[in-house]
Amino acid sequence: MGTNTVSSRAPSRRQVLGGLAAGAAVTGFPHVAGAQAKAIRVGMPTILSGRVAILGTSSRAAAQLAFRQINEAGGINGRTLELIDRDSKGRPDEAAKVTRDLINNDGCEIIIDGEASSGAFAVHEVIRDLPVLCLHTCSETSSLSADPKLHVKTAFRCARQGIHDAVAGGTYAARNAKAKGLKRWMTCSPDYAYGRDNTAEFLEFAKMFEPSIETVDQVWPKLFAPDYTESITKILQTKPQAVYSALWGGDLVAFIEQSNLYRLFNSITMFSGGLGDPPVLTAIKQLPPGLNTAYRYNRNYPAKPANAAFADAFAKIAGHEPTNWAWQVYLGCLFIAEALKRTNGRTEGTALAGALKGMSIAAPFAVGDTITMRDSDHTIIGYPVAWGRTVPKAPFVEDFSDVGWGKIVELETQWKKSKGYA
Amino acid sequence: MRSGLLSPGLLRDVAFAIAALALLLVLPMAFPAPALRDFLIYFFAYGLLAMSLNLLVGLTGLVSFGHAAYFATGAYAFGLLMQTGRVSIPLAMLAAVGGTALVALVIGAICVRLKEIYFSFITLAFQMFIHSVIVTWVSLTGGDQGLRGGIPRPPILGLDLNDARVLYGACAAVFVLCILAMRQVSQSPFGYTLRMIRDNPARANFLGVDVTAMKLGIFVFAAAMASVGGLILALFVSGAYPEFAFWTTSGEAIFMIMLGGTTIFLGPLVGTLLLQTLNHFVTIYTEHHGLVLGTVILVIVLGLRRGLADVVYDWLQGRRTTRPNTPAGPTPEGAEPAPLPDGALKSRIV
Amino acid sequence: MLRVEHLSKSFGGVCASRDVSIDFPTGSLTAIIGPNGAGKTTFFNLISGHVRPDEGRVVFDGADIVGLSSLEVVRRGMARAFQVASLFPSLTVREALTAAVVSHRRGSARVFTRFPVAAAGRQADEIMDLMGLSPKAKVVSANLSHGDQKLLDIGLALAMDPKMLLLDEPTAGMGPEERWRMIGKVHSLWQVTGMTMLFIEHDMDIVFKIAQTIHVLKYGAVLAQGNPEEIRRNKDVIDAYLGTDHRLSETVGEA
Amino acid sequence: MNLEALVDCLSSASCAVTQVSTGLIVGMLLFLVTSGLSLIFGVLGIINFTHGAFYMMGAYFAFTAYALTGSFLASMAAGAIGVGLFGMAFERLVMSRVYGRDILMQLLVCYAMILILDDGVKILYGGEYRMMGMPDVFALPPVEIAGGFVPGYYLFMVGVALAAGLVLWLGINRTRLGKIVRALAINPQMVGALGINTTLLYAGVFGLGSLLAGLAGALAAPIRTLTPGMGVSILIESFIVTVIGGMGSIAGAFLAALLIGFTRAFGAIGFPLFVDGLMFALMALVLVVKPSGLLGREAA
Repeated sequence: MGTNTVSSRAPSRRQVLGGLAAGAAVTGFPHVAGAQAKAIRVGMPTILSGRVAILGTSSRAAAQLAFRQINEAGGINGRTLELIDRDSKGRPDEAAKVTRDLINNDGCEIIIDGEASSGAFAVHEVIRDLPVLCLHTCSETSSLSADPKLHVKTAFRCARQGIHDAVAGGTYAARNAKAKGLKRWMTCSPDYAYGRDNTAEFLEFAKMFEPSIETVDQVWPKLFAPDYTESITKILQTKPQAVYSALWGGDLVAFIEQSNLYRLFNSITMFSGGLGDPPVLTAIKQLPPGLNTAYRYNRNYPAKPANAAFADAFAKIAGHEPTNWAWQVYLGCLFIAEALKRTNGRTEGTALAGALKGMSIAAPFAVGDTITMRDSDHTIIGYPVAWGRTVPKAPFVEDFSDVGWGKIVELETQWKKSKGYA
Repeated sequence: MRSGLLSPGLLRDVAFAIAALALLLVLPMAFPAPALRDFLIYFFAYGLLAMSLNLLVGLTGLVSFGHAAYFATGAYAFGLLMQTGRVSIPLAMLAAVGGTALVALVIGAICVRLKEIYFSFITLAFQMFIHSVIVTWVSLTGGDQGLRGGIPRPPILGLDLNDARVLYGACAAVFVLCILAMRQVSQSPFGYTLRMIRDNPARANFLGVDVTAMKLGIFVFAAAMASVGGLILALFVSGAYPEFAFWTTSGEAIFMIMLGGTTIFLGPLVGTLLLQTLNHFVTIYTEHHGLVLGTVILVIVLGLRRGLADVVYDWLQGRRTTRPNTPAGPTPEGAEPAPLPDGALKSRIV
Repeated sequence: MLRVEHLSKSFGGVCASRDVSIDFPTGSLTAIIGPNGAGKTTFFNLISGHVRPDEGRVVFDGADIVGLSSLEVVRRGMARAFQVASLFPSLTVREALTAAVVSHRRGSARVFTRFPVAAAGRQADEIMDLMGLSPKAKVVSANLSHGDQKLLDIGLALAMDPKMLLLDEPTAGMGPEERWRMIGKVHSLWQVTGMTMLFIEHDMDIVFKIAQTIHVLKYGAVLAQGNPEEIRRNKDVIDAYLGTDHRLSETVGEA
Repeated sequence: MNLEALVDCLSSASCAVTQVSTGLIVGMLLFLVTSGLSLIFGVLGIINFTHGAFYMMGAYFAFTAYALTGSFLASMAAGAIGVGLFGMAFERLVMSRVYGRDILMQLLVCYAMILILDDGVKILYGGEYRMMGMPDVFALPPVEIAGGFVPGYYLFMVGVALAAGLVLWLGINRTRLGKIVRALAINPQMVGALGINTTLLYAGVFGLGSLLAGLAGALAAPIRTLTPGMGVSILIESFIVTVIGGMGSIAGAFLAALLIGFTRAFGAIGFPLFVDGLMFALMALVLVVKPSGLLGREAA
């Protein structure tokens, strides 16, 4: 039976049928039931349908991969990890509902939150009520971990954080602007909270490092807009030297392809926050060379055998290269396994949270030796924050240049002070 | 002469409501699984949304495509007021419901003048407008990320709402109270005036009914009731999200009332229960819930052609009328008059 | 009671009513007749505020009511029953009549009492007695026979406590026997209540039997008026009914 | 609000050309989708909420055909004809069963179909982003017109949409079949009494409307990202266009699509943040002032 645990659905069906038969006696005491069970149940609310289904499918595949590897290596004190995933359909109230359900009904003792922006905040509030260990693995919104008002003792973020990327992006942009004389900038980002925050922070740091940078105009296409023609022609009219875009996913694919029709990138230097995601890169049929992009994931960076092995193993399960979400979820699973080892298999939220605070693990994705779960604000540091340039063929992005974490943390601290977070 | 508040119909409904509330309160004690409480609180929230929508669709014949807008307004108004930290829960609830009613009054005044499908369109347009306001007004609403930071639950009269059981009890009480209020409205002279408008607005007008004002009245009341559903959900999930105001939420509410049936007063609750249960189990078993849910809808719409509660009711009616020597009346408790022939049905909904 | 002066209305160049002037004294029982498309229903629509005339005055109970909404006209005491019974299909006879009475008493917006309200219910019962609908009190309107539907339609108008009642072809679509029963009801209603009544009718036998005064419309204009005996002998009226120009006049459209 | 920029743009030939072409690009694809929606409503009195999903299917059909054959023509044919046939089957098997029923039933059937189709696409193609890729024929630098630039593919796309609209308009207004279809919209019993197979005609019209959505999807496939659920936004936009232009009016759809296209194109210059709100406001305004739309028939 233990080998089945990688497949998320089969066990959950069994569990539910069992639960139905036994009624309230079992479901009423999930923690007792869990402690006696062989497997440790980990719940994952995520988005498996609609336009961003790839977020959920790739997150799930990464967790399945990690759990299989952990279980094959003997599990946690002989107990296996079992993944139970649920589709929230991208609705935050549904995310809250399935999370509660995973904890209360399915006896999940740990939550890996695979929700984007609003869903992550909804799950966060559930964890405040039901304090099991929760790792947010997809939300990059800085305030989730940076704002002390939102702090939840057993919730952690195992994902890149917007402000880290902004520091790196600003540094990289400033360096390029100085070298190539890029003074006139424009932005083209999706019109929603993340798109606006991300763009504002990028510009803030870029201008801090290179004051000659001037924002000549900004266009804000709608999130999930199918067509970007009016934004592209607006950019053509304004004739900036460089464009920053926080577009991501399918929107970015459409934007690049439509820009190609106008040969936009012949005359304008592009800086993209989201292009580094492998599925975006592979979806684009004609990837122009020389576009600058933030690192999202790449099998060649950090250049470690473990990283390439992860990418291969993931591609075997999912059928495509890992996404940014995939490595974050995989890393989250490694953190969970290590925390469980340190608590000797105890799954109480506070015990696990205690173990996780300040934990450093050697991960395939660490730029140095380890990635650390920072004690003070429950978020990771030491992960790859870098910028590279596109090439038309795989691996699509090369020439990564990173920013030292010492500098990132220093500027992050300043930023926190300015926001009143620290 | 018995009249006014002491009419036997109301007394019966109040007794029924008290019994229902007692049942709702006892249920989680008998089956103490927290999942049951969670399930029921969602049922309360969406149940109020569906029931209030049916006041428009089933009772008045106004097919609104944008009812969830008020569900969201209630949730946001309540959440924002509570986050100020200066307001007690009952006061915030009243203010949220009142505020929503005011919004509905303004929007409704424009909408109810339009007939049939155009009414549906403009309610949809206003819903999309409210959704875009919520998403755009980031400084107030948190934009697409929703109302963050949790909604505090200060104690009311010594009751600690952070205790999940107390929270459940409070939600159940509010829910039953709202259902009772909707029942009273549907059984009042106003409710019968709305039935006249549903059946034949032109004739109602000739009989001295101010059709526009009556429609506006029920529009505002239904919006207020929907807002209670929204604030229950906001209180429970401790946040409010723009998805509450998205057209899919309205779509789901429509599905609930169609599933349960529009002619029986509690039909929408049956639909809510069915859809929630369906959703719950389909999500557990498969990620292809779209495929399953879509197929179920097709089977119901093409196979049964009516809501489930309607089917059961008609079946019971059929048995009743085929019994020999049955006098033609009185209509059973909690039920609307007998179903109409096909042609009449068409005119009452469209 | 009602006086119309120089009433005119045209729809897209087609004249549906041209310079009509008629006086309806209080307590009178008057019939409007005319071939198809003569503008009879339009005439009703004009005086009941449903359609606004292009020209002319409608003086009801001493006041010009042109420009008032149909609702205001009803509230002033002019009620109307329809050619095709216009009912509330899902309501029972008693519910429909009670709701109509409630509406007339400005009680439509009341939410704190239960329906049916006792006083309104009593008046509804009286109307049912008057119209002979009492045995059908609990029958859903949609399931009533054709004749009963017409009676209920008139009953709904009576719920308005009208000073004047307009009946648009009360016997339309009925068999000969049913017609006489129907018109008998109408006649006794007039006798019992003493209301001013005005009705449109096709069946000449019926018209000549009960109407005090008859007005004949053709192409929207008054062709003739007088008591049954005068109309019976009027040459123009005979021509109008036997003439071959029916088809042309159909373009004006009834209903 | 930046009216100065708007005036500047209008007085510069290159800017004006680029933005006018933008308006046409945005508007004409929208028109193609909307004309199908409007045609179906005009004749059958049905609001086909699955229209967006049909557009999505057109794109995926084109994507598959292009991957298999490498021929752009084949991909367009597959998108248009495939969806047209699917639409006919859908009309016969499902939609025809809810004719004359209340609109909520029709809405539910469509909603169910959207759920099924979206999930079906996800099962067949996965949740990843897909892009068909630009055919080599169009891999040319943009055409320069009076200093403004217009990509060749867009010229082609606008041309196809205009041609399709023209053929549709001529077909409805200048042919015998068109006359029958118009009669069908007004009095189906009469058409049936003349011995014409109305069942077939209904299926044909529904199929034609679906075909237009499929064609639009196929035209969009080389330039827009294919994902499950991609039909939603186009459905909402074409719905707005239909309401503004007038339910059932092809000419109205054309006018309103152009209006939306130009609002978007010049709005991006003059008042970028109001564009979306403006579309809803325009729709609400039209509904209040003239519910039947700019060129719609007044309700009887």
